[in-house]
Amino acid sequence: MSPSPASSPAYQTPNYLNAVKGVGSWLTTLDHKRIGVMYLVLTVLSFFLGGVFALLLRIELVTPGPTIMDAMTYNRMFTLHGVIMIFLFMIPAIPGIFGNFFIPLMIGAQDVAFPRINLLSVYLYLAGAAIAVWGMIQGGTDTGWTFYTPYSTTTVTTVAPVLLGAFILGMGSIVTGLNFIVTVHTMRAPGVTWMRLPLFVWAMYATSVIQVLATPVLGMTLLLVAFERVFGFGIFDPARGGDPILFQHLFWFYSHPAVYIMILPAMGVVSEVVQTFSRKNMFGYKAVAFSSLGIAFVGFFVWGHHLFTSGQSTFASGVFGVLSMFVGLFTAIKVFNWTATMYQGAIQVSAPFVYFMGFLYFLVFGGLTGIALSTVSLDVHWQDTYFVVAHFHFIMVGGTIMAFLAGLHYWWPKMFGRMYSERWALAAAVLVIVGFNATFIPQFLLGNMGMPRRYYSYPEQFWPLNVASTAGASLLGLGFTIVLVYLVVSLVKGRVSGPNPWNSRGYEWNTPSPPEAQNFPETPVHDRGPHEYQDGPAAEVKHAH
Amino acid sequence: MTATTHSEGKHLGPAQYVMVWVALMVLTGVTLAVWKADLGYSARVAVALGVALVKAALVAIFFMHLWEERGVARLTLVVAGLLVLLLIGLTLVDNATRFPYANPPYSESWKDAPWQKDAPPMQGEPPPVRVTPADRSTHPAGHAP
Amino acid sequence: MHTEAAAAPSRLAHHFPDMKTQEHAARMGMWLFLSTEILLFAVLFTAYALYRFLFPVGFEEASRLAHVAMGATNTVVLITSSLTVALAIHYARQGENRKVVGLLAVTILFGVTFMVLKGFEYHHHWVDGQLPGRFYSYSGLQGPGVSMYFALYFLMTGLHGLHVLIGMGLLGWVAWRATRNEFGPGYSTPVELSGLYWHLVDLIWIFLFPLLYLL
Amino acid sequence: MNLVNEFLRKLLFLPLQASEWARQLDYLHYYVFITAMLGAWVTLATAVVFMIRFRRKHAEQSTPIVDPKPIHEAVFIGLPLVLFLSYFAIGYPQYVRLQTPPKGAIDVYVQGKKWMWKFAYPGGPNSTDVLRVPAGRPVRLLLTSRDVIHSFFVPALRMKQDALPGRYTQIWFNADLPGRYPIFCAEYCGLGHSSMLGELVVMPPAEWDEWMERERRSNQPQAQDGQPVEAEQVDLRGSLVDQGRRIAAVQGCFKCHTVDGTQHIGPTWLDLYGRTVKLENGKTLVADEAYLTRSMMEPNAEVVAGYKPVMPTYQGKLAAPDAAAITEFIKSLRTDAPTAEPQKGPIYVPVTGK
Repeated sequence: MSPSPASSPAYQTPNYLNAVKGVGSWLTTLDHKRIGVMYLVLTVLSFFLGGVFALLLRIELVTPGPTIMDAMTYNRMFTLHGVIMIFLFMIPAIPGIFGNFFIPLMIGAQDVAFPRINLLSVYLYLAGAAIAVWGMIQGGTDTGWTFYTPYSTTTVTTVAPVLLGAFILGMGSIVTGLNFIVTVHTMRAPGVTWMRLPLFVWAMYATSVIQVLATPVLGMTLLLVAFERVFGFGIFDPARGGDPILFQHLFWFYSHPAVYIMILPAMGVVSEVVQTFSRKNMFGYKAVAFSSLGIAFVGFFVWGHHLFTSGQSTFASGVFGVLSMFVGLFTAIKVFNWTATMYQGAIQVSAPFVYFMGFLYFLVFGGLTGIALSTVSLDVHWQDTYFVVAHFHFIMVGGTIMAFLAGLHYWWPKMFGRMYSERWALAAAVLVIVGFNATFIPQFLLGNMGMPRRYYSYPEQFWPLNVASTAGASLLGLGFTIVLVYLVVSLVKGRVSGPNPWNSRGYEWNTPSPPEAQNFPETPVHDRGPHEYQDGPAAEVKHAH
Repeated sequence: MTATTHSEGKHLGPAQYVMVWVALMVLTGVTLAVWKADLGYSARVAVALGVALVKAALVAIFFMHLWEERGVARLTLVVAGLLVLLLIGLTLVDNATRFPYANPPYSESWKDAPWQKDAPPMQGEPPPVRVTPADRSTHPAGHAP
Repeated sequence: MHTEAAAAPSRLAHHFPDMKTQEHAARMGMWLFLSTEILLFAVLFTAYALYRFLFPVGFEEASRLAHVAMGATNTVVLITSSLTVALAIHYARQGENRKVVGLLAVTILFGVTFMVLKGFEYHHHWVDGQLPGRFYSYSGLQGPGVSMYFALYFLMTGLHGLHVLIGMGLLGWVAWRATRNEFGPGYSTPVELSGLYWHLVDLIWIFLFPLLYLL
Repeated sequence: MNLVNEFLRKLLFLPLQASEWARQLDYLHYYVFITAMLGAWVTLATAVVFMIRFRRKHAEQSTPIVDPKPIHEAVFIGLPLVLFLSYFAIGYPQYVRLQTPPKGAIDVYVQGKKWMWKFAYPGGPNSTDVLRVPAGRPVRLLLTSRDVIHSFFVPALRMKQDALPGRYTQIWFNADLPGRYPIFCAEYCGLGHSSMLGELVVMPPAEWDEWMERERRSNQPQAQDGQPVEAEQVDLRGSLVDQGRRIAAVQGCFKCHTVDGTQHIGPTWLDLYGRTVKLENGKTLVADEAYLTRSMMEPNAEVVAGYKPVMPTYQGKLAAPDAAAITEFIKSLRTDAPTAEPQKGPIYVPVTGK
């Protein structure tokens, strides 16, 4: 983030970006907004690194046989693509950036509850990322991001650093979640009751609960795998009476809720976006708020639907299968309520709203394919095929990244005081959405045909659809690059946005853009919920004292 | 302003702490006595785990001041406990109801494998040796209950 | 910048409205952290439950090799140390820092006792070859599930022992602060938080002891 | 029905349905597909209509508060719940059927191994990568793995089951459409994951009976890559060559080295002794006893060109006589050597179904 010339009007007013100068002030900052910006830089870097791997993988798959790399490189690359995208982008991105930046602004607090621990989470992220990247340089892991034993305990590649990196990243994730829960509980300004909490905060709260309660299980499980590799204790070793399926239970006990760590914040972001750009209060606020908690809760009961073909018992599969249907239910509630929010609204179709529509589309299809996948017998055909790959990319890329981009465009003027080029933004949004469909719809069909995932080469009947998928991926890559370019350009050349360019009544917009180092000179007092647009101009916020 | 956020009048004093400690000691003694008496496997498990739960509750409620704490702390502990039970419970349900030979070889569910001796040999797997506590009596650490 | 020094006069960080909220937040954070610790151990408890279920005979026989006398002594030691910590918190709230230092010193001593006894146990198992996984070489007991018991025994007690060491470090730091008369009616959060941590360590041992030694 | 089935099958790019179960599963697939598509497009069309209908007229436009009545939320919850549970209600019994083999099914042992499938039939016959089954008769597969988790996947049967090392999982099918169908490994298992391909040959029953009879008569099970068999384990003082094979198997050499000339992680042992090998550093040398022994103790000192230095050292793990025995075993592996007695593979005993 290069600071703008001092002459620029956006930065003439004092704000958090220019309050203290110098690299050192950033590295030791306790300001939640600066920490959010640091997360922005780090996670976006990771995203593009993971994206480059994804493109290389797709290029490799253009022809049925070897194309640009050998099988070992391919295996390492899809592992790194998974590890980077999940642990370095999906899980930390929205909580780290928007959660840090906006939760205190939304609830009227001066900072998160534990600012030093918040800074610690950035350094844990850096340390985890550094160790994982060091592992890559050492040769890289070829286990896939799922680290299934006994493959992960017997492979000759360097697994331990990646395990350790993921463990440390998990600690960072726990710390972030813990901070948010305490912040939401203890630091709400007068008038910000639980039933007036912005829906983004509700979603982040539910996410944090999962982060705090599920992540330790992953951490310990990964440590056990590392132990297994180094010492051979035999916890998961079939030759010593260990049960490899136990690893899968433990792994998915975290990693299924982790999917909700990735998508719940996205749902929170679009809840804000749809309200602002429809100028409407949320239809069914309570339903949307509580369904976040519902997802967090039920999300813990369904991990076994990843194990339908693993040798898990028929009975257990039934239990997990029926419970899985309820998770889909909560998502459906949200989708219907977002749609109904648009009813009688005053909709402004600008870039964030286009991303919202894209999100809705991808979430509906990603979610429904998820329900189809957890239909026990259908999963027998689809498990470990490209259908699964396409499904979770629909949710993760189509859902989370659409929402991430929606939030980024929506809050960009708040974070940096600048407007991006709306024309470029709309063009990029359309390109991303089209490219995304072109990439992953063929993969659904490949899954139906029976192409297993993590395939380096494949029989010829899968060829045409793979070519289509790769073509789509290149569009997608182009789209993301355009977004990066015009956003960076807007930092220097963008029009000054003013405090509230969207006329939003979200609580966070009651500050200058960009906000000052101290969020609120006086503690704000709210006497109405966020996003109430039923009367004239934006509601005045009273101040205490 | 008083010491803490706790509502007044609920603070425990040293006397109460010592009483809790005595209770914990007695319960430890009960566990050990039941173990010595060797009332059979299920009784031993039930008593040991039941007493452990009571002891844990005593420590949490009194030593950890859950008694005086606001609801969130209690909720946190209860939710964490429930998740532990969930993880253990559903994992065990799976293993208990699986196709028996999908469990580790020579585990409990392989007991009656009719074809065990004829099954194809599997690499690196130990033969099913009976537990042979032969030289335990001579062993310094030996102390069967 | 809200550093420790800046907040020193009132100990109130700039972003909290009052001490009451700040302490409540600190304790809530600690409780959440404790719940993550519980789930960290949950993995090992799950593995234990599963393998005990699969290898009941192996586990029962192997647990007879555990040193019950030392385990029971350690239980008594930890429970008593919990009492001393609880009393230390009590006196910290009263501002009696000398008593706090004394009680915490006794607690740390108990911690040392625990670790030394644990060391003796480890040593015995080591000498006898009662070790995890592929290191298991004890001829007196062979069979399915036995080496798994020792894998879990060492992992669970090892992780617990690590927590005891961390807890001793925390209590030492708090005791050092108590020697500087830092605690009193207005401020005793560090004692309470590290006390909570120590109690959790005790809580986990309360389950480990019967599971590993008596069942 | 048939036409509709064919149309939807091709629309969804599904492969042929080679069993009744696959057909049933596809019907559920169509049901899920159609209902989900309908629901999704109705929702999304509503969203698009709202987006067009309720465009913003001016920046400060105010909007009414619209809150849901309980009936709205009830519908939002009820409709998808009923739909989703209907998926489960149809799908779960299907799954239970797949997991419950009928009595009298033909048992086939399936062994996954990096990176091939081995099949063993009752009475001794076995094969690699090609599974022959009779059409119209139930077949139960008992799957296991030699190394890591593999997953036995036949798209034409819509059927998949993981093969776990050291234990057995089961699945059954009744293929009724003679033909040849690909078998994939669906669980990632390393370098050769995507080339771990097999073929399911569904034969007319009479043909299969004939084939089976022929196989049984010439019941000479093929070598299982030098894996020790029970007969060998009894004879502890066999020849040095036999000892070598046994030790090599115990030490896991065959995870990387083959004895039949096929390419694997390490060089094949067939005809290795006396061969002139080219090293990674460009030098060449003759693989003699000294080189073979050195390769076991310091494997990464002289790596043959084209292979990765991935072999662990056996220094300290292999006693000198053991290393010598392995060397003798390698020396015995010559294509021009007179064939010794046929090796015996494991004998599989039929398993009665539920």
